[in-house]
Amino acid sequence: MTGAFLSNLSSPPLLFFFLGLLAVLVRSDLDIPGQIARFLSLYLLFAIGFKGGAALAVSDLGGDVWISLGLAMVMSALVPLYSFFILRRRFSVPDAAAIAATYGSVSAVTFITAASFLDAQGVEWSGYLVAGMALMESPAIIVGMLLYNRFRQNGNANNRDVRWGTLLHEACFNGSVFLILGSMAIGWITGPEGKQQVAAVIEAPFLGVLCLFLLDMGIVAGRRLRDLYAQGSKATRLPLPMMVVAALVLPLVNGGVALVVGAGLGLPAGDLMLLTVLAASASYIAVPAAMRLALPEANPSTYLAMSLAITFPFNILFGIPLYHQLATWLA
Amino acid sequence: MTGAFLSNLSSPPLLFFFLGLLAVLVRSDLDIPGQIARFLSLYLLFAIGFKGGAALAVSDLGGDVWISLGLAMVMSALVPLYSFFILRRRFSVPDAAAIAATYGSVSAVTFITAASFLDAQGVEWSGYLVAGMALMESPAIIVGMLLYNRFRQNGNANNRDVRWGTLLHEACFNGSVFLILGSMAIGWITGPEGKQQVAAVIEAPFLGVLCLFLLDMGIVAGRRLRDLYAQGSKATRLPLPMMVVAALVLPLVNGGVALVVGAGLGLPAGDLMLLTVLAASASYIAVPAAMRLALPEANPSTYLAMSLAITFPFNILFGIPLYHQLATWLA
Amino acid sequence: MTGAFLSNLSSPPLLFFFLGLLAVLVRSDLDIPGQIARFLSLYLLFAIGFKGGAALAVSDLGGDVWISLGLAMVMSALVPLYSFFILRRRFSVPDAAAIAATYGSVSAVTFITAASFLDAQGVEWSGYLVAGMALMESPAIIVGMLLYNRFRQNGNANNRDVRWGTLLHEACFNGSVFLILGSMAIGWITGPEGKQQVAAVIEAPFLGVLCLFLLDMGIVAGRRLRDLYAQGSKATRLPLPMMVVAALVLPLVNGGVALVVGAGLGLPAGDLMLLTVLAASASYIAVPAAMRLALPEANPSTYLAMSLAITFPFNILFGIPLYHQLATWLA
Amino acid sequence: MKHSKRIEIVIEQPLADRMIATLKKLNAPGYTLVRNVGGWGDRGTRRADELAGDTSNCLFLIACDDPEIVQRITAGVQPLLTRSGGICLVSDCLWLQH
Amino acid sequence: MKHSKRIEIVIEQPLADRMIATLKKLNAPGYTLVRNVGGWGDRGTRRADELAGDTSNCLFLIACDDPEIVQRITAGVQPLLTRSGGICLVSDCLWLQH
Amino acid sequence: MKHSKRIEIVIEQPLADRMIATLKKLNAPGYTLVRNVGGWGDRGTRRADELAGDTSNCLFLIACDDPEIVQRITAGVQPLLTRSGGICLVSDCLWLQH
Ligand SMILES: Nc1ncnc2c1ncn2[C@@H]1O[C@H](COP(=O)(O)O)[C@@H](O)[C@H]1O
Ligand SMILES: Nc1ncnc2c1ncn2[C@@H]1O[C@H](COP(=O)(O)O)[C@@H](O)[C@H]1O
Ligand SMILES: Nc1ncnc2c1ncn2[C@@H]1O[C@H](COP(=O)(O)O)[C@@H](O)[C@H]1O
Ligand code: NA
Ligand code: NA
Ligand code: NA
Repeated sequence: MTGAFLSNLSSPPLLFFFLGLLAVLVRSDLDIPGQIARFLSLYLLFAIGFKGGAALAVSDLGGDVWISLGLAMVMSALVPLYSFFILRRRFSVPDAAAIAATYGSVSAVTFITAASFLDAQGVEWSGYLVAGMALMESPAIIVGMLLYNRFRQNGNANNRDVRWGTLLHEACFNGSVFLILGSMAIGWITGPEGKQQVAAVIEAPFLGVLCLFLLDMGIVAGRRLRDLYAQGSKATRLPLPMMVVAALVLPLVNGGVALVVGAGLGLPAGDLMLLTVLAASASYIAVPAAMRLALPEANPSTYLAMSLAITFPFNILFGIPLYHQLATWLA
Repeated sequence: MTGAFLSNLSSPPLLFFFLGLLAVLVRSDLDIPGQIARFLSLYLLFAIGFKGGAALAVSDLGGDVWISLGLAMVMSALVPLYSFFILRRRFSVPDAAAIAATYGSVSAVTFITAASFLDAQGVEWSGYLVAGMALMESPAIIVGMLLYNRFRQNGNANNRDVRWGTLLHEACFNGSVFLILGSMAIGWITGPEGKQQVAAVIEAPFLGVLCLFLLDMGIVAGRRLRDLYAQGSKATRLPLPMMVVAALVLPLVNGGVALVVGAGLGLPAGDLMLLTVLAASASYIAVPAAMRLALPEANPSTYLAMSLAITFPFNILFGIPLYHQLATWLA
Repeated sequence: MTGAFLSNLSSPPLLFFFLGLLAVLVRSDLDIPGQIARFLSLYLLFAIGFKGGAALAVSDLGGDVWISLGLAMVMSALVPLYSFFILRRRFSVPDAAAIAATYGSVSAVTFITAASFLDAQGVEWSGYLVAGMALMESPAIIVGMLLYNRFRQNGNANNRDVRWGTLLHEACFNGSVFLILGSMAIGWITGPEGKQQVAAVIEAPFLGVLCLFLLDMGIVAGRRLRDLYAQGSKATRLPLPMMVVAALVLPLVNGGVALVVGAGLGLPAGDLMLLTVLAASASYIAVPAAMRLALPEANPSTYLAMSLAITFPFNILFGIPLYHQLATWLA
Repeated sequence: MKHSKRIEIVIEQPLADRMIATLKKLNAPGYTLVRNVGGWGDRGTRRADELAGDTSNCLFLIACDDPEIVQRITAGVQPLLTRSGGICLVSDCLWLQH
Repeated sequence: MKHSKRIEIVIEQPLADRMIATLKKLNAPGYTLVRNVGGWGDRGTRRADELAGDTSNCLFLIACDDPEIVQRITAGVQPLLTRSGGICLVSDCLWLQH
Repeated sequence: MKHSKRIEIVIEQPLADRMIATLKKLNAPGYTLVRNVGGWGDRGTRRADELAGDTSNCLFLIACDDPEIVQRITAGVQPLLTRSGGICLVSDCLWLQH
């Protein structure tokens, strides 16, 4: 157990994540320019999507592929449902709905870090899971809004009807989902020769770019932790202890559900681990952007701080080796 | 014919151009940050220039090289001349002059996409054509301004004399021309060992970067098409149908002229095709920037929309395989 | 002698530095976007740091390593001391202190250009020197401030006590120092396998990125030279001739001291040359940023213009081959 | 020079498109948009240019010489500000006619 | 605090250098320049930060306490605005003397 | 709409954090920060977005309806401006209450 744990922690990407956290701790002015960070994340989605598509082109899309993809989408809708009812007891309705949607959705970079962990360990995983990742982004947003609409007090000041049009559009066509699915389609159409042409950009530099991206993530997560610590925002009192507990418990609960169901379906170890990681991960780009538009009543200092400053570091530092170990036992 | 056509359309760069257009169609918020897109285009010019220069260093600069370069510059001056007199019947004098300059000049990315199409087909092409591309940018701007100066009604409100100094400077020393010619010179000086040192940056990643760049071009062209469709600009009524016709006819006419003259000079198939592409392509960075300074009376919603939203997509989707087929027959 | 001299001048990175200077001379609007330039410099520090750390992991840290590192830090403190007393005769106390700190510190890119010059010449150099580079940034800033504090006229309008806290923090934890030392630590921890994983990003593209970075440096240095020439700043009259003399003499004096002391310690040719380059180089990112905070009385049009527009070009064009030749003779 | 008003609006970057649609619907004469702007207010710090999906503001500057349109814009913008925070300032200015 | 004027000018990014030269010639005390700014007006939408060669504006802010220079600047800027579009606003302010 | 003041401050980018701390200490209601801004003044040209460690300014916009806080902010900011240059302008505005 500790073997996998240590080898994860000492992999270059994870160490650069620590370096980012340390930079904020010592108040260094090290900073990756914003447009570069956004482009590095687009590059990672472009590369993982293209590779997933090319892998799909050569693998026979057997029955269990569709089962797993279906399972992934069901998870993305199911997780917000039970999470909302747990969260509602301690958080306001808007916050509970936003957190539920955030944890029902996924973090592409957590998936990518887990995938490169498996590659380093020489464990096989199937390309279609990249499609699973893309498909899990949207259902959670829709279920979250349904719950908010259903349970919000009518006395809300601005009794505003939910704009379902913009919400559905934002959920299905936000930049990240569109780029992953688009790159997968192109990787699938051009197949191995296509991949060969662009290999020098999507294969070799992948891990190095991941290091630089996680350095930035460490800085951004560190800043959020510092804000959380100083309970930054002037007016609203944040239920800090409750947020920390929820941000650590939810990934384990959601991951556990996926682990049990996935093992029941007889998924191989690598695929089972990645499915668990998807269930256990929480979105910090796509869902918060959707919430800004559709659910402004929810305070990002709760759901974004939880997913970015607590759940993301927990998942890549401790979650990945833990889920890997459990998946190997259960598969 | 359809073979070349299909293989062009299904090459990764072209598919990512489609993905960009699709992103705008479905109103996805996928967006490549501006500074990144500008740097990707600088990278492409840096790489194609350096490779062109290194190729020149090893090839004997025979007579026909200077003939072709001379032909290229003549084309760049000739095209605006006859285009202006065709366009003048349907467009205002400033617009006609600006469109003539735009179509006399070239689009580096169209050339680059055509060159990588030839590489994929295993067709040889000579390095000096990169110099031809750079040399074709400026003459068109100067001829365009001469025509404007000659034919503008004196009754123009601000009877302003043309600032020939700034115009000449802008035409010859704008960023793109300077970088292509500079990189070529350095590639030529350092020759093969120089190229070897920087090969890992200018060779392998080229096609992958082209994919990401064309994804952005698809988004930018898509937005222009949407603006054109909504005839966005409040005041001016755009002669939309006339613009579409001109934007499709001009490339074919200009390409045809180059094809005939080039074939007459006995250029090999690859070189003939690239010369045709240069004549058929229209500038959307260098010339519009020059027009903003020297000819503000012209409305960019005409010439820029034509070259970016209609001619560029037409050239890389249908033009490239068409000119390749014709060049192979005629060479 | 001229052999090394010419081969340095005709290496791609140096030629692109010239191209940048030329772009400003001909007033071309060629410009590398700001965030890209900042990222390229972070990439260079990340790559040289990681490689230095990985090299340390496999080399036995013998006695002479600590001696050289100690010598480097002593130089960084010693240089400002004697430089301040020379400069004080011709510059104001704040300016003299800021210039002394700038020339006691180092320029990472000058070191990187010198290291790739040695690689091209096939000359060995030890990885720990990268640590030396990082350690030389801070002492100079502290000594500079001590001198300012000691010698400033009390009659200064705003008799402000030096904020030692912010100064020390800025000197030790500024972005560049933090990234070099952080990447070195990670390269050291993950050792050769770590380096192997990220090799495609830190090894092959290094020289190509250096070319693009020096193109930008040429543009930035060219603009400074043009400002200097026009003695841009409205109010303050700059002691221009004195600045030029100091910017050329200081590197030679500081380089000479390091050469003699290093040779005395019996350093091998490659290491001796790099130590000389460090002593002879002047900072243009880290120290100016620290001076903005701690010593605003000093006018950046003096120390920043000297290090960026005069000393940096002097060192990479003439200094590198000169110090190499001297180091080979003395080692 | 014409006596006019200058309206400054700061809202979250994700709402920029909706604000533009509103301004056009209320036929504002035009707008100038500074994107990716930082800030701090009741809803905490907004560090522009950061990865996470919520951290940038944008600043609109609108010159308008028709007091009636100014009034309609401030009224039209209010619900957006109430929902997602931000500020709207109106000040006097002279507008150079060219 | 000194009674002064604040001049705001929005023009196309490619004309920034020419505007700077004009301001210096009319000895403006200084300027602050926000580059790469979006906008919409008679000449259509200007999406800042796009590849094509025409799509950005820039915003100048000039503080000036000498009414005579203010007058000269607005007059000097007018031809540029007439040619390439944009806006110029002048408003009152107090300038902190330090 | 409430009668308020709008404060504009231009200082060097490296001093942004110190300015933010000052504003919070003097309990300003909030601020909007435009980073990486160019300019020219007594201390020469500041080309935003350049590599060398000194060349960017930043622009603060602060809306404040309490004249007493406005006075404290301008006084609190003065030493920073005297040391490192820059400008501070105060003008009247109406602040839309939402
Ligand atoms: N008093 C103020 N002055 C200037 N900008 C403000 C002020 N209050 C809020 N803002 C801006 O409006 C954004 C949202 O404000 P709030 O809704 O109060 O969090 C902040 O991030 C600031 O950019
Ligand atoms: N009423 C206005 N308010 C604010 N900015 C404007 C206004 N009208 C025009 N602009 C700006 O000036 C630029 C050019 O305007 P125009 O010449 O009308 O196309 C636009 O892109 C806007 O950035
Ligand atoms: N009169 C002015 N109007 C607008 N901005 C100014 C003015 N004077 C100075 N500035 C800004 O303040 C910065 C520093 O000014 P200075 O301390 O005079 O060099 C300049 O880079 C400009 O951005
Ligand atoms: Na999840
Ligand atoms: Na052409
Ligand atoms: Na030094």
